[in-house]
Amino acid sequence: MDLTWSPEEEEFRAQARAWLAAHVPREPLPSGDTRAGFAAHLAWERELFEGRWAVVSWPAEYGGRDASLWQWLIFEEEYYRAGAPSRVTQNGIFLLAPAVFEFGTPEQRRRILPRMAAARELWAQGWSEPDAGSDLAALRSRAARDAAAGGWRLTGQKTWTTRGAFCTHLFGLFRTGPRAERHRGLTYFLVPLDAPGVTVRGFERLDGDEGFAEVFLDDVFVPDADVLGGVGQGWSVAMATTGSERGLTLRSPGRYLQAARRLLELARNRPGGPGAHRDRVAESWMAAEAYRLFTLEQVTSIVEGRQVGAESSLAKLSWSELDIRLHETAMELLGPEAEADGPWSRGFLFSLAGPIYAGTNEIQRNIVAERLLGLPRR
Amino acid sequence: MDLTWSPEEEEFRAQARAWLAAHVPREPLPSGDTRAGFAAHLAWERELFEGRWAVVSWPAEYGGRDASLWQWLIFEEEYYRAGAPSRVTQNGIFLLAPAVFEFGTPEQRRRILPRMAAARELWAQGWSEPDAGSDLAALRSRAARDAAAGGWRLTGQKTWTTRGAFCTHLFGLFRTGPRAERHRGLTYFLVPLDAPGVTVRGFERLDGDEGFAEVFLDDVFVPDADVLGGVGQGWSVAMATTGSERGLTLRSPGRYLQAARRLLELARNRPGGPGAHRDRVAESWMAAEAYRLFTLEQVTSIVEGRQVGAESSLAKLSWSELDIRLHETAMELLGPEAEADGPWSRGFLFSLAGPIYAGTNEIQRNIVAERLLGLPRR
Amino acid sequence: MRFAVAERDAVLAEAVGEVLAGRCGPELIRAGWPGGRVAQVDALWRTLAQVGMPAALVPEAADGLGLDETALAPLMETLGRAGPPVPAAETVAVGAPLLAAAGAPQLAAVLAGSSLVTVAWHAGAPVPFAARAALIVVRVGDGLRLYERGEVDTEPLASVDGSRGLARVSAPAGGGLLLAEGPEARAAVWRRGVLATAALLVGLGARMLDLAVAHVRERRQFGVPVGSFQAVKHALADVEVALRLARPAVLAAGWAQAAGDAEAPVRTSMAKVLASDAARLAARTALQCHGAIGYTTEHPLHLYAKRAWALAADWGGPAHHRERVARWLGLTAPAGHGNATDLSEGTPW
Amino acid sequence: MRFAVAERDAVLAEAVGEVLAGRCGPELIRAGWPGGRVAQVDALWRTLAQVGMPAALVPEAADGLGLDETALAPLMETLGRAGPPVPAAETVAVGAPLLAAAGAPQLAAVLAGSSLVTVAWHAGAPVPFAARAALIVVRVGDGLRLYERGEVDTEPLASVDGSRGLARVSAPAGGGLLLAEGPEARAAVWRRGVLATAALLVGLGARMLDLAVAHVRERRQFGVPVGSFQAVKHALADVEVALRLARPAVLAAGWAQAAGDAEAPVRTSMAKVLASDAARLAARTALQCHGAIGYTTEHPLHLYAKRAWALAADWGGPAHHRERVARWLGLTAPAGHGNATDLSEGTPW
Repeated sequence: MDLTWSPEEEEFRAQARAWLAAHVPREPLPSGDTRAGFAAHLAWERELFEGRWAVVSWPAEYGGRDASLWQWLIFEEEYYRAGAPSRVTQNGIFLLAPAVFEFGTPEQRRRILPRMAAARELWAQGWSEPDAGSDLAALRSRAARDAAAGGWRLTGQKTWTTRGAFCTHLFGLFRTGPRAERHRGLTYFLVPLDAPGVTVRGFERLDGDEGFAEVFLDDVFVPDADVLGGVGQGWSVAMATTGSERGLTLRSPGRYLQAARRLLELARNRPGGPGAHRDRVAESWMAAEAYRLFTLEQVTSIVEGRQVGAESSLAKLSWSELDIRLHETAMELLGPEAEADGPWSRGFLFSLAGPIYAGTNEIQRNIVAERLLGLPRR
Repeated sequence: MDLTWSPEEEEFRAQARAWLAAHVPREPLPSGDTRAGFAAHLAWERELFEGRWAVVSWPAEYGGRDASLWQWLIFEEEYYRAGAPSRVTQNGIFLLAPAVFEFGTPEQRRRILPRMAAARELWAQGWSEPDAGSDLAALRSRAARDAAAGGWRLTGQKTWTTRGAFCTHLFGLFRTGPRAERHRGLTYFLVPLDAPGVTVRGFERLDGDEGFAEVFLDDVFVPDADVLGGVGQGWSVAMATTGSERGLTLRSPGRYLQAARRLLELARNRPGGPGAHRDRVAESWMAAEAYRLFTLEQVTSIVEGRQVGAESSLAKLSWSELDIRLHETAMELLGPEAEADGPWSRGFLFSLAGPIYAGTNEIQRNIVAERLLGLPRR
Repeated sequence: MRFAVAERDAVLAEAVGEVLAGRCGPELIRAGWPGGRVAQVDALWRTLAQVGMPAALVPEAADGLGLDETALAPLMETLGRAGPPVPAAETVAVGAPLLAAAGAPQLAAVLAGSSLVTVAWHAGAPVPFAARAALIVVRVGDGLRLYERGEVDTEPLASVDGSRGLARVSAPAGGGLLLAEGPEARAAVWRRGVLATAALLVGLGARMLDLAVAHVRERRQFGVPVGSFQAVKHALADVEVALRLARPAVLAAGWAQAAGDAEAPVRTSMAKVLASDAARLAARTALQCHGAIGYTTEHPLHLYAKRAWALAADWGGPAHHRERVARWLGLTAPAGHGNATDLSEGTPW
Repeated sequence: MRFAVAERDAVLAEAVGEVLAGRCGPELIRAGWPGGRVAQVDALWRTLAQVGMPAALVPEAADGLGLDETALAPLMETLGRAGPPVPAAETVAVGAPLLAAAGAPQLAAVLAGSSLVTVAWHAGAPVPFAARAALIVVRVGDGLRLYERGEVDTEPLASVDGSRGLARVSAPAGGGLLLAEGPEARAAVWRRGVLATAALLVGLGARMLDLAVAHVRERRQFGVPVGSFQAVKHALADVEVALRLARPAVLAAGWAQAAGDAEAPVRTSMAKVLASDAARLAARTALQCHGAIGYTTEHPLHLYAKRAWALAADWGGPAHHRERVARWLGLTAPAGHGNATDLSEGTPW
């Protein structure tokens, strides 16, 4: 039991902090969910990559620093503390890359990862479909074998694809077996969004312009080289790695600690309000801090080689609920100013998506109950 | 829309208040869930009956005052405000009596009601069985026809029978058809607890000694005259009248208003505590007051002849939740004194039973969702 | 004792509801958003005025319907359920009766539905519809004064609910027409605004519950309607409980105001707390029940949810009104607390 | 950085857990209730003492194990899960190390498990186990003093958790042995008591969750296990979340105390808030999941639930510690509030 950082870790933190202090834009960038804002974010992503801070935990050969999980946590803390821009590349880095590392061929790794790290190729996730939201195994989009051409022909529709209108590529599951097979008979494909037959329509999320997209695929050809992890293995590939979306990697505690710090600042500047506000601010701070400690425990387990499985559902329930509570508290503190468009109100709207995406909280509670507590599935 | 009472109603209130002021015991009675305490409560019940305040809303011929629903509400408000003892006769008066009024023969009404009002016969409810709690239709206790003797022979086990160890009679459902029929094939019986074959074992509730009982029936003879509402009609009889347990009649708002008043008193005498307490006290008071207003709306509907159905589930959810919140707040205000045995800690323990009895709150939420909102039953 | 909406009040609410049913869907609300065809909103309001909407609380002698605050609960709930993007509480509950009492010449245009009124209560705070309303009631010092739009400076603000037409308002100290003066008159006006807003919130909450119920009955996942999952059922049942308990509280507050009851202040604050909390619960639950389908501006749900968040914070947020209730209950604040916090109707929580 | 229980601490907790597993079921807890065979409890405690339980925080030089506060989290959680009716926090976290530091002759009996220690912190308040503990640490003025049972007057009190042996204590002003003095020393002692109580609460919560899970897997209604209903699943999942988030907070508080970290006070208060809230949620949810079956003293659930309610309020309730966190965060109280409320460790919320 030791809650202090080693000198090497402190040195890593100092390095990160110094670089961020020198590079983080003074003025917040416009929303990454608009075309113009996205371009500004891309420039930032390339700057990050130049500084070798884009993918710290990746091997150096792909643009990373071989950082440990602890260092990654430290980097994330510093990143959010510096008020650095949100990562428009995150769906590639945190959802696709783990699958490529684990299931990709050496050729795929060489081809995909460096360009992803450099923000030369921008990846959008293609999980959901209009009739397959929570029920992901109900996917209908299909891939038909085109043996002559050495590949597959994809047809169907993906939706709620974050920033899909600005990305260059899509990763997603397509049905290569009959629908009755549910989660069997799915295959993980990598699809360039400029391929013939692809149509992308951006649409507005609650908190931003064109934050979502629908992607229509009409007989889109994808070569065999863009199947990830083997035909019919799509569900296993996706599940083995969506843990990283629901778990540690996407939701570093640094994000909530920083929000809690901003909330404290807001509260300290509004003294004299009803006593109840103080209580909620303290609760919010404790929730963020508790989530950080929970994460430290989880990382220790991973570092020491213990298995971390359905615990990622605990993490998701925690950060999504605390994020809402934290932003609700800020909105209350802001009083009549809360309804003006601004960082807090946008953050509030975004927080409300937390219990929905990456597996609804209803599904996460089922997982906790069934896998951690052993309650019957029915 | 008029939230004032008529002069007649005010006169009724003054009468009730005066009588209660003169008669309510100065010292709180010992718990009615002990044998000695029950005896003290019985004496009080008889005093109430002598004063014609035991069953105000019943016809005068059975010991009542023909009071209107409004007057009944007023009486209840005054009753709780006066700090009068809890009613150990309530299961008879509020659960059985409505069934007797609606489904009983004139002979049954004459035989049962006056003695119930006078607390000469004390009725315990026999709904639950060890394997039929929430799932009431899973009852196993059965009644076999004894045509020769002109009656039925009852065998089985009832449990969680409130104050069953001190009562003289039991009302409950017994199976007169096959088990597969679930809620069909049940019959409503009235059973003297001193009948041969009856064994009663009292056991301890969380908040009091012998507050519960198990009732074992071994070939207990019950004459045809003690079938209520017809053979095979038990479920309809029970459902038509348990509305009164879940609804207005058992849970008058006066009870919670009085608890909220006591909470206010407690809070006013503990100034200077963390601000959060004040907030919770205010919330508790508002919840009690809101429940009172909801009840006024419901009574208006009934008085004007509109149907009130699944609304009783809203009422149950409200009073049970508010009762817990109110007592939890009191426990917090009491700090280290909270764990000493006393009216608040006993009230707290009793409040925790609220979401369980009279149909668990899970079942009430199902009812609200399915019957009021029209969600599919599945 | 009769706890139910009076016949005359119900008749007005129904008439308004009929107009809205035909003409105020999501498209009409979107017409109030930037770039929308706001003329449609104006036309709707004129039609509502023909039914008597802004005249509700104006005395008959001043060409009004002569109703009292009791009428506000059903009327505003009906309006809230449909959600037209207008300063309804400000025009109907505050502006029109104030103008009538002061004999302001602008009353006719308000009654005709051609002028909307908004209210700038907190100095410097965003004022809803200030970008669009013809008349602005401004709290200046101890009084409430009426300004024409042209008389004040407005600085528009982007808002979460784009149909609210937010702006900050600066009124010249000397101008305007004095409508009311003194703490008591002002507090009575404030209470009417609070009450009307609470009723709007109940209506908004009910609409969001309706949307969620319709969605989960229809939407299938895992081979069954989403609404057959117990977690969904229970979440929506809790919304129903909250709304069904808030509604009588709003009705009682209206009655207390109309009757000049001594409890009117606490009943009003309680109504706002319960209505705000119920509407916010409805918004969050409805969003969750819709999943990603509701998390886009292409779906109408956000139109109501954003309005609910705005109104919950407007006219005193729940924390402000909860604090008022606590004081009314005699829960003495820790020493000094009372002095530090101005809990007049001007406090912006 | 390594956020996990240290090997040496885990070894002790496991040894204690093994003793408890075999000997501390519901019957042993009932032995602590009025009329119970309390000798069984005493015997168990002596066995635990052989494993080193009360010696955990006593320096090796004084025949202790020489562990620090980090060891309290796993140790007390293990104890809380089993729930033996003893003043565990008071004896292990407060009494034994204080006696060792003061060189009190009674230490030997405490280490042997033949003397229990309790603590009377708030003047006039009920003191747990005061009816049974051989030694009582009393806060007198600025110091903490040690009294033998015979030296103080005790007035027994009936309690919700009958095994707590509550009594009010009056100690003679002049007597006793001075153990510690001054606000800083006292605060450090207070924090150890708070920490140990928080850890007990996590253990109690975990036990109640286990009971509820076992029950709903077994109990069938409507033809299926009750645990297959989504409402039950979700309620229990929420308990798991609360406990799994509280546990690291307790562990971190222990580390901060042992490390003399400047954040020790806030970490300790946070641990108590999260552990109290989690245990209370576990109690309420477990009761609800058991239905009427759990609402009787014949079922063991109440033994743990009542203990949880008692400990949640003991050593500062959640509101008290939440307030301390707020102050530490620099959330200035409304003017005057700070003066009106004594937030030293003596405040009884």
